Amino acid sequence: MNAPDGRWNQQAQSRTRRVARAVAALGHGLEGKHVASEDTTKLLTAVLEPGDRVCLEGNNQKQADFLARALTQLDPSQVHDLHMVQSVLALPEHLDLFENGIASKLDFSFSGPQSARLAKMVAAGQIQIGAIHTYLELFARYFVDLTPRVSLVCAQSADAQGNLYTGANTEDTPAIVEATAFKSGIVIVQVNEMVEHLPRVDIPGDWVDFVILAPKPNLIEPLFTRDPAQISEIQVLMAMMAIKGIYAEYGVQRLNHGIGFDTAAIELLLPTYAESLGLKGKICKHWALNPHPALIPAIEAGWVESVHSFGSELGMENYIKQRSDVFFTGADGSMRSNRAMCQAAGHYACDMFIGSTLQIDLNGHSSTATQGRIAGFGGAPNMGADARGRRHATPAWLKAGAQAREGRSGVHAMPRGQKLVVQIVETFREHMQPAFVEKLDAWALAEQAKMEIPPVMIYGDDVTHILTEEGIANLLLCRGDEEREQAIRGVAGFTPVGLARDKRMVENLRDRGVIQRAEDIGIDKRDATRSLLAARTMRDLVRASGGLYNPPKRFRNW
Amino acid sequence: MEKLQFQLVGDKAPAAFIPILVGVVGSGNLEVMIEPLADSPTCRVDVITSAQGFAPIWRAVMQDFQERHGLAGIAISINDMGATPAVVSLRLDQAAAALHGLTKDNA
Amino acid sequence: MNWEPLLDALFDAGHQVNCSGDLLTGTAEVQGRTVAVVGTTNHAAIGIELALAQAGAVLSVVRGHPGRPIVLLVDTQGQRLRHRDELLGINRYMAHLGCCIELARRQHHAVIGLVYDQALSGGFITSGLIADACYALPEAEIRVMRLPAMARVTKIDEERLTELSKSNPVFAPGVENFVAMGGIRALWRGDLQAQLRIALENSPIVDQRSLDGAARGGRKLAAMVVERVVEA
Amino acid sequence: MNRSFAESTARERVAHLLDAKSFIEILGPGERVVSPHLALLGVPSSFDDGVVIGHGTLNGQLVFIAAQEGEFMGGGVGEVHGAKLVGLFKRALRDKPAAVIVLAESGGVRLHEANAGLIAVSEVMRALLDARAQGIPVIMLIGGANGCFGGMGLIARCADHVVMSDLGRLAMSGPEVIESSHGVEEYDSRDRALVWRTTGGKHRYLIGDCDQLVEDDVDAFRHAAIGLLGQSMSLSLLALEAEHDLLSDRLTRFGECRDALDVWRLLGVPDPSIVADLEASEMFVLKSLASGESV
Repeated sequence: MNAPDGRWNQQAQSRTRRVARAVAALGHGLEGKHVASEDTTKLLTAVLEPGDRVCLEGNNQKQADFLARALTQLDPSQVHDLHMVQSVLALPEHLDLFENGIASKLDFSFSGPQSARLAKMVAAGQIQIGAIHTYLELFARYFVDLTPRVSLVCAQSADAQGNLYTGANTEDTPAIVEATAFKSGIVIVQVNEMVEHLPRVDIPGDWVDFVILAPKPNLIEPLFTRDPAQISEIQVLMAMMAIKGIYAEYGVQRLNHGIGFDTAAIELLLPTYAESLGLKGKICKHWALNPHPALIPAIEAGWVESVHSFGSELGMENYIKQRSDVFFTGADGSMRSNRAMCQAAGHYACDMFIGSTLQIDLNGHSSTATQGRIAGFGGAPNMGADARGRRHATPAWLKAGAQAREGRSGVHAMPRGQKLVVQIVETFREHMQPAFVEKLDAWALAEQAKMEIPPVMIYGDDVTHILTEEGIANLLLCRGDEEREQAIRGVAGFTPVGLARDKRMVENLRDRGVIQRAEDIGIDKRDATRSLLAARTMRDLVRASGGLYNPPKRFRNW
Repeated sequence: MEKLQFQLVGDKAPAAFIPILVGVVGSGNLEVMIEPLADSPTCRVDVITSAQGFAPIWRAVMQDFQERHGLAGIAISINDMGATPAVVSLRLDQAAAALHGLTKDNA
Repeated sequence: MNWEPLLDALFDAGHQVNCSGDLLTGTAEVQGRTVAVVGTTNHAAIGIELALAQAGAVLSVVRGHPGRPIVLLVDTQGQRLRHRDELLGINRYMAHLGCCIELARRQHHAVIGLVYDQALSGGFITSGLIADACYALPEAEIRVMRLPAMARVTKIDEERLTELSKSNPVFAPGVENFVAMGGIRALWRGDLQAQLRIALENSPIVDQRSLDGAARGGRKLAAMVVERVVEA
Repeated sequence: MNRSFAESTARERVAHLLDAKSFIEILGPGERVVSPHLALLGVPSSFDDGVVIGHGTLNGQLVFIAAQEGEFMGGGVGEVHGAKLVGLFKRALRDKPAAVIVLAESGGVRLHEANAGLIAVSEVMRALLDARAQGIPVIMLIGGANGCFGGMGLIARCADHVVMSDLGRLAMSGPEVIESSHGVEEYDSRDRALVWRTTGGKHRYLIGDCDQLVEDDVDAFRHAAIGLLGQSMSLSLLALEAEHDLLSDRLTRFGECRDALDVWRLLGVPDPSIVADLEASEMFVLKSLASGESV
């Protein structure tokens, strides 16, 4: 040792001690890196220390569910005050940890199904939240000041050396393991199978310390499957307006779509409506997108050149394998997704993001935060934000930038592009909840949960267009807050916000093309029927894929 | 459930016609029936809706419809199961189109 | 009421009815005339086997004893709620039972239904309700769904349902409601034997229930709508 | 693109199933013969109470037709709805059409008027059988998204002919009801593949509960119905004894089966696992392989 007092390698020494404790505790139960599943608690107790920063792989889709359950079984008198860092809180176990006194602090990105319980536990003082991040932000902090001491991850298969195959849903695993393994941390993985030869190596074995064969395959959610049968005529209309009024207008070639029926409708109109407008080859060639089943007809019709994905989608495995020109796949043929890389791609290399939201205020700030829930936003803020570090030019980016700068002087006179950030919403959601509000619920939630800033998903100054069934508001063309407000009111329909519009000013904005109605861009609303969809059912998607897409059973109504 | 009625002035009275029905009373949907209302200078609208407290929005939606179509001598009857204004407007336009014999075939 | 005392009260001249599992079959004497008895007991769940057995009993009466009246004794919790029954087509088995009873009627067998204990939803349709006329004991229970469950499914307050059920027989459980709507021709009180005799003698060939419902004020529209459709 | 039967409304189905512009509605929406009970419960009614009835021509022949609207109260049968169906069958006795065609889409009895609905279902059944007794064929077409369940499932199997699409379902109790009664192990209602292979058109076709399987296309249903016009099946003792034997035999052969795949295998289908993804037109071959119960 070069430093006799251990001053410069305490982490490495700690790591050595922890591994030694594990070896002692497991005895013959440890074969190489392989730990029997029934020894999981023993292993975790041996390697964890109170106050450790722990990353429990909880992703958007796949979950290290066996390790999550095992972690909740530990004795809180031995293991307590863990600081959990993980992108998604999806399982009840993720919160049980805090209830059981095993963990106390949390840094995360998204809590979807657990958002209501999380809010209650925060209010009761059971959880101390560090911050709610975007995905990219949280991954970045893994490499700065939130580096895990111990990571509990999941993979499809492992070999005897601990090499891992993460399968199509690689998701967060590389980012987590890299941060942990290269900062003297310990990586423990649950796998669905032990094999002699992996199809490919996604994580090298010498980054992995312990491998556990889980009794059941890890949980995985088909989050991105939208049944075309549920797409409404209104959504078809809005998709037509998006394609003709925005995609064609800017020549958008590289883009990301949020999850939802609105965007699924757009994907399903590409080979039909967009084709009839002669747009093939002119829009939508390159995507940062999960393998949405709704994109199959467009891919089959030759619209799509490339798709890089955050994660995979259940049932799409064979289809992806057979379309390796489009998707990123390994030599073995299966998809390699990577959430961190795709988030970066979506942020820097895409010209447009389009997605839905729950509330938009008069400045165009939008949020899906509602009172009584602490949900976070996952990746949407990375996708739905202008990449101010961007320097490469494309026609769509330049045109948006030029519109924003036209007639402006001083610092705004410098030629520069801008990302198109489109919010697509119906003016009323179900149960007549207005999508346009004077004040976002996010303010009340911030106060309730004592947050430093209101949880805004997409900031108004990043939003370039708001598209509703009433029309498209192009905020790039607005000059001044008042115009911006009236442009938003002018597409807010019969919501109180919309009814309070200044009619004369809205008509002025319409004359200037700041607001465009369907008829202004040559769309007859009566043409907006479901028959325009390239697939109207899940079955149609299977047919379009030539039988390669195999939807999960809950989507099979035939 | 709430019952609403509006009388909207218009000047375009259609020739005699048999009642027109579009839409169905399903969740988030509605049915709209248009019938002749002999010698009336107005468009009378009767709404039965499962939702409560949206009278001002219904009024605005109907006024907007009437601004576009200016109908007289007709009665519009609506049974609604919580349709959004977007869907209501769409059904009204579909019914009006059928009235004008302009129905597009929704293949 | 248990099926044994019931049979004693209905047929004091004697009966030869067997109970096998939940199925009742056999014969009895009414004023010197033999009638066939087919029914269920133990609040039977009508599964495919039971529906088929009832149908078989009805068919053998039609085949072997032309004109012999049939008394259907009803005590059922409804159709059996099992995946296997659905897989094998329970609706077809139950419909078959209904068709066999219809055949009997067409072949001039009087068919009388009697709800002596419980008649719930689907199980009742192709048994008692398809008879020429169906009767019930006052203590019997007929229902599609209890109000708390109905409140959950329809998302209407249970209190509201309870309140409305006092003046409207259309949805709440109860034999009286079914009488008011014409589904049950009458309740049998007192001398069951005499009432069975009268019922057999006056068994209607034509479905009179909507007329009964209108006359009794419990189902005011059905008969009128039928009439309007026919005459339109 | 075809005209999806499942996606069409009841009115659209009728309009496109019959010869163009031949449909004449009875008690149309303008007559406002609506449920008197729904308003009391605070629920909007529908001007046709969820069923369109009338007459028209099919391939030039007079037919009576009824179509249930599955979106309105799940196609549930209430007092007026049921009476319209009864009236149609009674009127058929007088006018002797070439068929009464029922486009069934219903969860069964409408709970909001449960007692009236239950009685009405049995009245419809009797009226239907009266029409059949007069030699008027009754044809059931089942292809709506809500399926044909409960009392309507019983009524459907009282008809002469049943035609289904593979999106259609025909059964008694809904999977949710069975699941809530006996647990998810008994019947997982969220497993749609399971639900469809238990109740869907393909299973009903292979096992013999529907005579024809068609694509989800109004025109396909139209052609199937045309082929069945004037074909009345007698309801004699002989016919019912044959039905009885068939159902007894089914119980013996398939009584131990736990899944439709087991049934199909026993029926002689070589690879049951691929059946779900076959098109309706490809099912005919399998059906002919399925020995035993062919109708």
